[in-house]
Amino acid sequence: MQQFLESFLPAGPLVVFVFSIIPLMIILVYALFAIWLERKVAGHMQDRLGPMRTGGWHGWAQTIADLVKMIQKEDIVPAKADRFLFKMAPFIAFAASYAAFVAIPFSSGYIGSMIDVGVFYIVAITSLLSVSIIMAGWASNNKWSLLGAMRTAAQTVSYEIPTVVTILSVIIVTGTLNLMEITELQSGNTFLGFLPGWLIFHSPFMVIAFVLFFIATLAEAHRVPFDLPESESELVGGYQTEYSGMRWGLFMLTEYADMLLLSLLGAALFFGGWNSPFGSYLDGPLWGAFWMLLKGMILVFVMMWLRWTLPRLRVDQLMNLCWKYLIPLSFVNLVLIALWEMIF
Amino acid sequence: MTNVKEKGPEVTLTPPRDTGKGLKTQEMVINMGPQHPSTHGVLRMELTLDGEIVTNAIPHIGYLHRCFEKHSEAMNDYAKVIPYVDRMDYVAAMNNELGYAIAMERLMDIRVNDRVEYIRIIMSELQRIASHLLAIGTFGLDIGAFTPFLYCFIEREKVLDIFEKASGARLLYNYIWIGGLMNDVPADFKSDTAEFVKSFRPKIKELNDLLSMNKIFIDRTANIGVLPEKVAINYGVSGPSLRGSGVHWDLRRDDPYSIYDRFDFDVIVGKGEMGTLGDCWDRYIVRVREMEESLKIIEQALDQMPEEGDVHEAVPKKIRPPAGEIYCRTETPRGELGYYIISDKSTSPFRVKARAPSFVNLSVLPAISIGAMVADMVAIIGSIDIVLGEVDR
Amino acid sequence: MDLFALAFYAFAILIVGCAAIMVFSKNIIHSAFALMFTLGGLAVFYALLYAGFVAVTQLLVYVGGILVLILFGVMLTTQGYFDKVQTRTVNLLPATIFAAIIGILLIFVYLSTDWTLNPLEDGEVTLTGLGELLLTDFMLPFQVTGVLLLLAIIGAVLMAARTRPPLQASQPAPKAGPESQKE
Amino acid sequence: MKTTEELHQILSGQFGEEACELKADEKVAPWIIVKPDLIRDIAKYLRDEKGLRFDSLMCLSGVHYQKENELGVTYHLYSTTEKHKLTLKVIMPEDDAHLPTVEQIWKTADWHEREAYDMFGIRFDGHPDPRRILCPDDWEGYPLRKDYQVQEFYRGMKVEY
Repeated sequence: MQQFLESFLPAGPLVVFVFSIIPLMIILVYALFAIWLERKVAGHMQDRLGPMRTGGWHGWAQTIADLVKMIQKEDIVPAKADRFLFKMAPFIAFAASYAAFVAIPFSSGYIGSMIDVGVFYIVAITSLLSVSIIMAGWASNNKWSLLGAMRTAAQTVSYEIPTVVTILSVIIVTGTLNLMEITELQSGNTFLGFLPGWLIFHSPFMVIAFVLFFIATLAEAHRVPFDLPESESELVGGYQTEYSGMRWGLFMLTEYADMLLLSLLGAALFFGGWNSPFGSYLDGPLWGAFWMLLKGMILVFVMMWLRWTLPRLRVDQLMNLCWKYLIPLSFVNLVLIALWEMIF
Repeated sequence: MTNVKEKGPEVTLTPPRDTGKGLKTQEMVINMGPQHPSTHGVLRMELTLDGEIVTNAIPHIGYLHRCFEKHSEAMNDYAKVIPYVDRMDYVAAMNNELGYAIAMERLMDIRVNDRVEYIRIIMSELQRIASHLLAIGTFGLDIGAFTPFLYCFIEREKVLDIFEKASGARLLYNYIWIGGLMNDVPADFKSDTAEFVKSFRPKIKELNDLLSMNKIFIDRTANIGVLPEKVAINYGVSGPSLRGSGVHWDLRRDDPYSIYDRFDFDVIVGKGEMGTLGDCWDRYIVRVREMEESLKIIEQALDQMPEEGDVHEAVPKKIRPPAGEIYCRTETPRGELGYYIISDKSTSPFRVKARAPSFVNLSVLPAISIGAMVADMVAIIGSIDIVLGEVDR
Repeated sequence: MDLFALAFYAFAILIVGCAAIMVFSKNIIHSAFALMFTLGGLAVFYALLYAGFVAVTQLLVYVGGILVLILFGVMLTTQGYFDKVQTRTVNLLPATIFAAIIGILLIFVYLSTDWTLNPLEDGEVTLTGLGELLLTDFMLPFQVTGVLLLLAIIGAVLMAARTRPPLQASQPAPKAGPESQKE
Repeated sequence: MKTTEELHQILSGQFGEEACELKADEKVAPWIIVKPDLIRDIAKYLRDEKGLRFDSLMCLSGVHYQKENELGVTYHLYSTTEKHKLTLKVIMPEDDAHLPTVEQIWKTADWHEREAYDMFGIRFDGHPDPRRILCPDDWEGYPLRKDYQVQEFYRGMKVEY
């Protein structure tokens, strides 16, 4: 793809620029789609229709209309807020989320950067998100926001551990941190004769690892049942309480981008990334992008499904779940996977 | 009380608390409400927090106060009080009307015919279901489960449709009059109600599967906000909140009014199945199971209801009760609704006092919420099921 | 000027600027957030030097871990949650002397270093070598560090764990809070 | 089960004839009028005495008898174990309306007494938190008194719309 771009663009910064905004385009289009999808999913799960009018067919333009409304809204900053930090926080949040996409292999022909520590990088850069949320919560000068920020910090720091440990189990099997290489390793045509060579089919412990990973990423993305930082019924909106208009919109965008990021990460780690589920059939860079995004969207859908089904945990239960169950389990699972690797 | 001056969140600093081990902590005072999604209206809780743990909770009420009692005295007609009564517990207006009508009928010694009685019972039991559905749905919402809320509302809509056909209104009906009803039920009332009863039973099971037996939901509500039996009685707590503490007490059975003695139903009490007796889950499940009992009553009433009867038969032309006073209590979905009415032989009441169940139930909140977390506060308020229209009257 | 140089100078300005804000800001929270940018910028420098692993570690440990800790510390220990958290200059004389010594040292190092630039080697995977070294030659220090950190965690938990004074449910109705007394 | 007449006999035996007065001639239900100073002792006795056990205060209402220039408090009691009801009344002069609180006996009285204070200006001695409950703390007057006049301005806002 780089060659393709370079064939009609002068090499140098412009190519880099075009290259680097591809994920942004994907995120923005996806966010519009995902917010609409979330409403439709919620609607149909709740025995109603969701948006139906804006734009005609199933209210497809509802998010766009909301976006236009949000841009027009007054940008309110609380009188006693720390104006500078308050205004900056949403941008840092989005920047952190966006920067992480650089290591995601969208297809066999496109990855933002072939850094050899890809997975590790994603984990590190998303930790910026918690800093930005603390910033938002503190700068809002609102006690509910501050409580939300505290919760976020505790939650993100804790749930990073099981995430990293489950990712480690993938790394033990593949022996690399580069997501592109991890994905390529899963392109072996079949496993057991009929299953694709995805890592989730590698051993039973990989299934457990995926489940643990998924739970931990739910918490990292602040989705129900772990959406304590926002928890609109307790903390009003947590760190988002004082935000309105496009700044709030950026937080929303970050949340959805985060969902996609972690889903794509899950897809790349466990479900073969851009590999076709039918061996070499329907394979290739463009089909790869399709498969990758499809797998990501399926995981995003599961997250939505959970959101509209489950209640929310309490903050101490959240910590219990992490420290008493997820972390020990993921370590044990890691050891078992290592043993499996040694034996087979 | 409220600070009208425009300024940021008030900073209330309490002196650092010495925990005895050298670490000093400071408590934070936070206002939960009057604008807060989980206070079910305009309740303001002044919470003192140690981290996320509530060390003190003071409810401040009155944001919705419109002094219905003063209005009643100024109405110059006992019948004109009924719309005001509707607006107390606005999600269970039928029960409020029923209580007031019965109190006035006892004061004036009016007897109504059987058809009126049966329609009243069916209406108030349907209203109880609608009200419990709202309570359950919003309780789920407080815990973070959004979908059960809408499931409950779908069912509630069906009840409101029945009410709309009969009275023309969906929320505040002015349907039960002193000595009768506003008008007779429409011809398809019986079939509509029977159909609702039939379709609703499976929905309760669905609700139980989705919410009541959900592991996270149980974790969030069991052992939270435990209200012991003795405390509950001493505070005068009533209704499902009292029965959740294991007290076999239901005015429909223990102090029967109207024709409740003709029906066969169980009084549901909490058993402490998921945790301590009298916790939030017990209060919640009492409501769920009570809906089934209400269905039983409705079914029996539909069977026994006489086809003939003039609903205006006993409605007095001019309401002028003899001098005297009465305290009459009925069981609304929230508990014991008492009317203390003093008549001085004129056409307007000398004094109408409503002993609102939510008002009394809410007063127990500080006693059971200390030591809980902020998220538990939401659960406790939700499980007490208050309607601020009734708390503030 | 190629892209690398551009990035280098942009981030150099960011780092120095944020470091200055960190030192001179009166608001300690601003200082903490400025520190975040300084640390993050350093991570970019590492990345520009093809030290990907170090860069990411810098981000994860300093920005994601230590900075959050600092923020927590500052926010939770100051008097009141929303008072402007001010810093003031104390110990002027010792600080000046100390800074002067460090400054002289740095200038000395700068002047005495033989500044020969090695060309960057692109694309070399450092990770495998790093891992192997940690598990062979540096096994003992690596493990000792781990044990030390574990001890530190346990110690911190012990210090932080405190028994709360028992809060009893169903105690008599609480008195009016400070806010209502004020009215 | 005890009727009001029987209860009156018990009470007058315990506290003396002059402490309580039976009113049985009015319509619907009879009641007992008790002396304001004694209400707390009587309430405690009614709650704790074997065979009485009025463990539940159903309702506590203030009443303004304008013609007599008197303020009253009505207690509706109920016993969940003995299943009997009792109505107690306390009558006080309008200009000096205060009586002991029963908050420590029935917690129900806590908010109800605050409400009676808020609406009628009846003071309950010994109440732990004697604030207004429904009206703002700096509201003027007692709304449910028959001669109540709404204040014109409240904190610069016009009250009458």
